[in-house]
Amino acid sequence: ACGGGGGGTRNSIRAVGSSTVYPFAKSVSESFTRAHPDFSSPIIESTGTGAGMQLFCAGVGANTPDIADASRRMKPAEFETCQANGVKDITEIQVGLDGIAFASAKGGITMNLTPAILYKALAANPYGEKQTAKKWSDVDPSLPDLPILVYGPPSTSGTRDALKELVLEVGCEADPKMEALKESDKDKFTQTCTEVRSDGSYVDQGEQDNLIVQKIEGNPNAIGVFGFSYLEENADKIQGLHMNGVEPTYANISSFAYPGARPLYIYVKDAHLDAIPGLREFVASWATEWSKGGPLAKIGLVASPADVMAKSKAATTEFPKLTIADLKSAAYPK
Amino acid sequence: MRARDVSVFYGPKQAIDSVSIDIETDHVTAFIGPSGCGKSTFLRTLNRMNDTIASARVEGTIELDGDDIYRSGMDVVQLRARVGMVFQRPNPFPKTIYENIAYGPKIHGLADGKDHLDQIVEKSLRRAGLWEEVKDRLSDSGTALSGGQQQRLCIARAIAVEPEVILMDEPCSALDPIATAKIEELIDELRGRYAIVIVTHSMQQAARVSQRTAFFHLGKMVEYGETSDIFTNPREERTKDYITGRYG
Amino acid sequence: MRARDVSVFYGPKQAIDSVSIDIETDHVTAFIGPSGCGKSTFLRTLNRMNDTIASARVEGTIELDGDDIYRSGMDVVQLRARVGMVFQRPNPFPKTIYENIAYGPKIHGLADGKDHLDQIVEKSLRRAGLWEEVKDRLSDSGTALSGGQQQRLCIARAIAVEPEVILMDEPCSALDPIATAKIEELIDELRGRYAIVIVTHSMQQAARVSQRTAFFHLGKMVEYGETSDIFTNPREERTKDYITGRYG
Amino acid sequence: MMSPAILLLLALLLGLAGWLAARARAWGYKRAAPNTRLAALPSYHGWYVALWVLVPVLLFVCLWAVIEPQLVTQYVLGTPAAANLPDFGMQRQTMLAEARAVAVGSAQGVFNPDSRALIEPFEQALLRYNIVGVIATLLIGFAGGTWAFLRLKPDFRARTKVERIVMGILLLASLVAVLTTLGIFISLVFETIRFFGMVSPIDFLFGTHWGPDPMGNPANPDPSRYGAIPLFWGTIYIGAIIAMIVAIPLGLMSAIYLTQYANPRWRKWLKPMLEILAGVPTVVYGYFAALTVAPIVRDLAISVGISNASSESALAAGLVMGVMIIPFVSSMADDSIAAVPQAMRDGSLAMGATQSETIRKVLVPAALPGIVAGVMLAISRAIGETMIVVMAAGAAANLSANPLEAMTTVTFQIVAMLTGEGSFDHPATLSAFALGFVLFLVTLALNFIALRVVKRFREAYE
Amino acid sequence: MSDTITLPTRTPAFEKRLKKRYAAEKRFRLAGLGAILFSVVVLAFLLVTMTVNGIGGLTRVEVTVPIDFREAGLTIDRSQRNESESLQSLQGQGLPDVVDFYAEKALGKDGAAQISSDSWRLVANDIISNPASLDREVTFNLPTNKDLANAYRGDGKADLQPLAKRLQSEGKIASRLDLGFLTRSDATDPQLVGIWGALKGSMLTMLITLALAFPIGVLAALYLEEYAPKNRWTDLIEVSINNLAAVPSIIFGLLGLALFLGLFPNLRSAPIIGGMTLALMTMPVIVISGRNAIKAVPPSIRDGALAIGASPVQVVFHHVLPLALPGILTGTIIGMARALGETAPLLMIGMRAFVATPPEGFTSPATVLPVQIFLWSDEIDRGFVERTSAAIIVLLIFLLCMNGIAIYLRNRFEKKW
Ligand SMILES: Nc1ncnc2c1ncn2[C@@H]1O[C@H](COP(=O)(O)OP(=O)(O)OP(=O)(O)O)[C@@H](O)[C@H]1O
Ligand SMILES: Nc1ncnc2c1ncn2[C@@H]1O[C@H](COP(=O)(O)OP(=O)(O)OP(=O)(O)O)[C@@H](O)[C@H]1O
Ligand SMILES: [Mg+2]
Ligand SMILES: [Mg+2]
Ligand SMILES: O=P([O-])([O-])[O-]
Repeated sequence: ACGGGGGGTRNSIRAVGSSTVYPFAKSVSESFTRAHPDFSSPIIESTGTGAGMQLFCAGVGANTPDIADASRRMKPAEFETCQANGVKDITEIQVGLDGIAFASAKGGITMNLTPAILYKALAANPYGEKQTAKKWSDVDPSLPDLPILVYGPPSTSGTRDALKELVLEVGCEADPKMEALKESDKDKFTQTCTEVRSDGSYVDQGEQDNLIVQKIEGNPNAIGVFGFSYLEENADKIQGLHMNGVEPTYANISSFAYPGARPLYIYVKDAHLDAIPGLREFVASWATEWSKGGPLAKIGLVASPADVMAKSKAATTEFPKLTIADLKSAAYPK
Repeated sequence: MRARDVSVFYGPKQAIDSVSIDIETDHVTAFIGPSGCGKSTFLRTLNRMNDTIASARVEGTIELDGDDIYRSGMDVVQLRARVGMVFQRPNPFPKTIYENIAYGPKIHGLADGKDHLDQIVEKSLRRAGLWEEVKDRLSDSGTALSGGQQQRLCIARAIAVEPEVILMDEPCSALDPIATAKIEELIDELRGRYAIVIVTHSMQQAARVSQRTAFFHLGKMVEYGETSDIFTNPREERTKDYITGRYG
Repeated sequence: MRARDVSVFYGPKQAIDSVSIDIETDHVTAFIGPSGCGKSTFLRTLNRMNDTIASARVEGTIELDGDDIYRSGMDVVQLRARVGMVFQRPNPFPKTIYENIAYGPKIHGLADGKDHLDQIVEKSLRRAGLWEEVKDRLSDSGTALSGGQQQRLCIARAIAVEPEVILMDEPCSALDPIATAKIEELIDELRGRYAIVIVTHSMQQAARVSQRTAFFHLGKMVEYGETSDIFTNPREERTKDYITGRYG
Repeated sequence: MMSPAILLLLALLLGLAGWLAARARAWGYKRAAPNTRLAALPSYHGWYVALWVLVPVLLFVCLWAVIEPQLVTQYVLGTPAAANLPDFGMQRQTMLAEARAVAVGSAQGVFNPDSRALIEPFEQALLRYNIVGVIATLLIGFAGGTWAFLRLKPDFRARTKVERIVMGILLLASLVAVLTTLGIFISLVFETIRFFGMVSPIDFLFGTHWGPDPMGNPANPDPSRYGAIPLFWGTIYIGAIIAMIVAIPLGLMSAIYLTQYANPRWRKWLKPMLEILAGVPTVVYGYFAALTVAPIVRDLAISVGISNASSESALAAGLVMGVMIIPFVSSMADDSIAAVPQAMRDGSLAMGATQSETIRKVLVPAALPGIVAGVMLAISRAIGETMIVVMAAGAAANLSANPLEAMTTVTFQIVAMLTGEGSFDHPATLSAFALGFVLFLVTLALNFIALRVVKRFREAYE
Repeated sequence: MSDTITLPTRTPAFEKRLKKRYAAEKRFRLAGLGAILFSVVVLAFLLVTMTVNGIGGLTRVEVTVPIDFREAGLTIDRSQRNESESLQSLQGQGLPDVVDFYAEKALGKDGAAQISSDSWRLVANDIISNPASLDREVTFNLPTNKDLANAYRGDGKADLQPLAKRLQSEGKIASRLDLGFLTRSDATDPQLVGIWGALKGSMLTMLITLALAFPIGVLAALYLEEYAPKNRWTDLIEVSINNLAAVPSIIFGLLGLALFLGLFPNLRSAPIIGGMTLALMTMPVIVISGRNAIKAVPPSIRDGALAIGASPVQVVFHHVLPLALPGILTGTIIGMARALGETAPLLMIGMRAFVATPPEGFTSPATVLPVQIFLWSDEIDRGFVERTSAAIIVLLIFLLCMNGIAIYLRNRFEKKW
């Protein structure tokens, strides 16, 4: 009955966030533990990028995580929450690239997608109109005469965010009307461009990308949306769909030729660097793993371009502070 | 019914030791004896209710109309319809009074239609002397009756399938004196129509209702004869000791 | 013990209606009466075993050596050590025979050391007439004895704490005739040393073992007096009816 | 953190000493007046004193375990070595904790070299306060023991006193259940109220679209996305309909067969089998449902021409859940049938009814209240079941009667909204508590009614 | 009487009906048998599926690599007690390259690329535990990476199939029993995972649960059954216990999240919090079964003890509790078995994180067996499917043992007084 929990210290590193980054973080954690047996092994939880950011920005101290894994960049709003809660010094490290791949079962449906097609097929109200498309051929007569059925990530996930920003908004902006709307009513624009239909054609599959893979494997007419690493992992079962005529491959993603490519990040709470034993070493471990052909590449991470990688590597030892200005500059390098 | 050399075992334990007895149709036969002497056990062999006890085993023959009820191929269901039974504690089904009586005729398919069933129910209740008391509340639950009424309901239930023999195992031991008197009266009325066997722990009751009495002791039937003889002039020492309260 | 105007209620229901009785030290007192008349209930008020029944409530006074056992501050534990009790079904503890007897002396701290305890055990078993039968198997379980032996063990257990009164509730009703005879003998031997109260459903037993008999009916004590008087020459009509088997 | 353990040991020793001394004293009384009975056994005198030693000392040790570290830290912070500790609280504490760990011997070395200077002050402080703790323990124990010891007399009712303490402990133990219930209620109700401050209960309870957006602005949620009807429907459809269609007949018939027909030798084997079925963890059932049953269901559906069968279907989850519930229903039915007095069965058999007639017409109707109550308990268990639906039912909040479609349940959404840690200010997260609250109330009501029915039913036959 | 001749129970019509009734009887009986057989078949199917899959999970694909240490020139300082230092020293001396070299020699370049990146550690551990091997040639069975393992098992990436075929024909690759599965912890590579971490987490959690739930449950059961006066307070206690026994486990998770983690936020994922949460869940089960066991002790024994002047507390602790103990233990084991298999509430309190080392104590982050199963079931790699089944087998063996003990205890001590 008696005895306190109190304290205010923690021995093991805690990282939360993106399910896309999760397997990579696990892998780094594993090698970190091997290389530094004196430190406790890091605790990695997959919560989705959004929830991870919320936790990360809740404050400093033993009760909050040290690292947020993210499959998109931190949003200025999140940065501000962090600041408001006393998480002043944050270091952003890009650990590699991932593509949001569109895929179907081997031997299943194939088509050449474009952001505009996807927007028209998946938006709740394409260009502000009512969504009526039931089949791909309703969107564009050249497409197959098959029902639209897309399995994808839930609204909590960074993959979904990437889907919104890299694909849906791009497809949306193809219409000049929308371009205009963006200027006049930003909220309305965001809603029209990013809200996904909820009538069953887009199936929200939970935080488990594996399930999506299983789903489309079982249904040749279904399309799945998930991180490129999952496509790579399951190359024997599923095939990537071309977008703007480009196939989702390692090369095309690392060169940003494929429109769905996006960088993956970890955010480190600098205040914890000296408080959590091993945190510096753990961050440094990332740099030893993310190279092309390195251990992370084996499980599907696409290495960043050389210049970015060099910058990131420097960040793992110098811990530059993230500023709001950094975040407001282009969200995704294209 | 004729029983010849009947022995009953519960597992290794012998509860009845070669009892032979003739039960006469137009009489009431009483089984008396100290607790645990096997009265109930023997009674239950008469309609094979012992079959429900896994460990029970019966030897010897028991004949009903010359037909051995323990022969293989004997139909137990039919036997039990022919040899009815009333238990120590009244055990009406938790159904309506009507349903309690109609249960037997229904499962055996004895009634042709609803009217016939109504008739059977009424006739049985009348014979059990319960009709007047319950005719306005046939759809009340059987368990809502008083103890004595419940016991008469059970007798009526047994009568409803027109049995040839009615076995009663201490039917009054859970009842008050007034209810007991009613049941004793009823037994007297039913005598002649059915062969009746009654187990009782009260010698006075045996003396009051029966014409034949069998005295059991330690699994053996010690003495069997005219009730008046047994009580006034027992042949065996043990019977006498029991009747005068030496033990039991 | 003296009881004055004792009434017992189970919740709203009255089970005993102002009974007054003097229990004499050197006699065996028998309580008889039909089932449910309150014999056991009254017996249990005498050592406050009724306290274990939440709904039971006692009115009136019961004195032991002039001390009201229902006064507040009465130590029930001590009372029960002074007024022992033997139950209808033998209830030895599932421990060894030795432990069964030694339990009471142990919890009351009556024995100074192991040897003394051995003595107490032997003395109690001897008094209960059980010593010869069990002296070689004191470490067998008490439940391994036969029914009659178990009951004598329970009597020995009660004796071991040197009570002043021993209450017995139908101590023989679960026993066979031979065991019954043994217990009756034992009661006879213990008479004079302890005040003994025995409840029995057998009038013959009451006649055999007691000097005083109280007849209970429907919660009231109808008659109390010399046993021989009650059986040969009852004053009350109800007593007479009961004794001659009119009811019960 | 050696010291509490040492103090506890010390307390036990003191208690033992008190026990022995008091018992010896009581024996002394007895020897002095051999013919009087002591009011209580000597060992109760012993326990009385021992408790007077132990309880105060234990209270003190608890308290000391909390304040001693603070005193130690205070002391260390007061030393010059602490002067150059960093300002950031967490880092400070880490360093202090590291140094402390080394000082008490639970760690070999420190990670932060600056902490090293703190080790020695810690050792000094620990030594000092350990001594203080030991002395205080001794004093308190001695004081309590002496006070109790002085009260011993030949007619002192030590047993009554000791037993009162024992009863107090028993009562405390049984209050834990009430506290737990209260704890559940409190932990659910506050968050639920907060949630209803953001989304109105009407929208929540009667809305038909479920799709909270955890990334949306927490200050201004869209109430039309918080309609829980599809969840309630999915829960009922899977747990109370599909699962029960499997579990009730199979469970009931199993119970009937086991109690009425099976011979004892078979029963000895079959009953534990059912119990094992009940003992299989739900995560295993979930895995079984997702990996084995769901594909079979889907393939079967496709083979009969239903092309859009989902691989996560309400049917698969419900079937497996039904299997899981079978033993539960059967044991409840078993109890209820067993509670019907043998006399009923004998009465029916003596009328010449066959076994099955007896069962169908007498036993089951008589046991019906108990069986119904059992089914209600089974339903409450099914709708509270989590892992099977998490693994096999899917996330889609469909309001459909097609068992081959994916459906989601209340429990699934609670897990979905809260896995990992939730930030407690977003309605999407808070909705999990509201859902939990609804689930709690519903199962509570089901159980309450069921227990009442069972109780009535038992009483009827007692 | 005239109607004595036409007894309705002795007509041919009656006998005809009788035949039908017997047929119905038989059908009913078969339905009962069918129901119970269904359960047995499902159980058997479940166990067989798990076993068939799980057997594979107790093996891993390994390649045979002989290493001649005489040529490698490695040394090991035998006085060095510390394992991790020895490991680092070996790494510094280039052991990984040595392993790669010999792997290439044995398997070819393409084969060497597919051995597990952890291989050199296995070799190093072998050397540390047996330094004499540095003086001879030793043949190692090294795990492959998961791609080659999948290829060997016949699915996975098509491009590795020929390599697997080749190595197989050379007899250099095989699927071998992997007892290390029982001693390693969670990992990302199915070839390298183990369940010891989760198992230890489960044990620590169960210890806490037992230490809290058993005494509280037994004492509460004693109080309620033996002493509680009939009043509103005890009614309240009774109602709460009965209801708690049926509250969905996930609600206990919410309680743990809001209450325990609210009080001790930095004990997230720790066995102590999991144990406390599960204890609250298990306690009512123990109380209820304890009460039944106590109720089964015949009142005559209490009466007997009371009647010779035992106090109520003595009656309970001298007589009732010892007699009820087997029943209470049975209930406790069953409650503990349920807690051991419980997943949902632990998900709520963070015991689902990836933890690569076994927990050191009650307060270090951990996961438990059922949660580990849940996490692995989510992994896509085929290797994990088998590993999951293997973990399920381990869990089931524990549970079957516990249930078996409970059933045994019950049969052994089941007393009809
Ligand atoms: N089901 C049973 N299994 C084992 N033994 C039994 C069973 N039923 C009765 N006995 C034993 O068989 C013997 C005869 O029992 P039975 O019930 O026939 O006696 P009884 O004369 O009816 O006694 P009572 O007057 O108490 O009803 C007794 O010793 C009893 O213990
Ligand atoms: N615990 C109880 N609660 C309520 N009523 C009770 C209780 N015990 C006995 N009674 C009732 O009190 C009355 C007297 O019961 P008691 O047991 O004293 O009778 P008895 O003379 O001993 O009968 P028997 O010969 O059957 O033992 C009966 O009507 C009985 O139903
Ligand atoms: Mg009988
Ligand atoms: Mg009585
Ligand atoms: O888990 P996410 O990477 O999709 O945020």
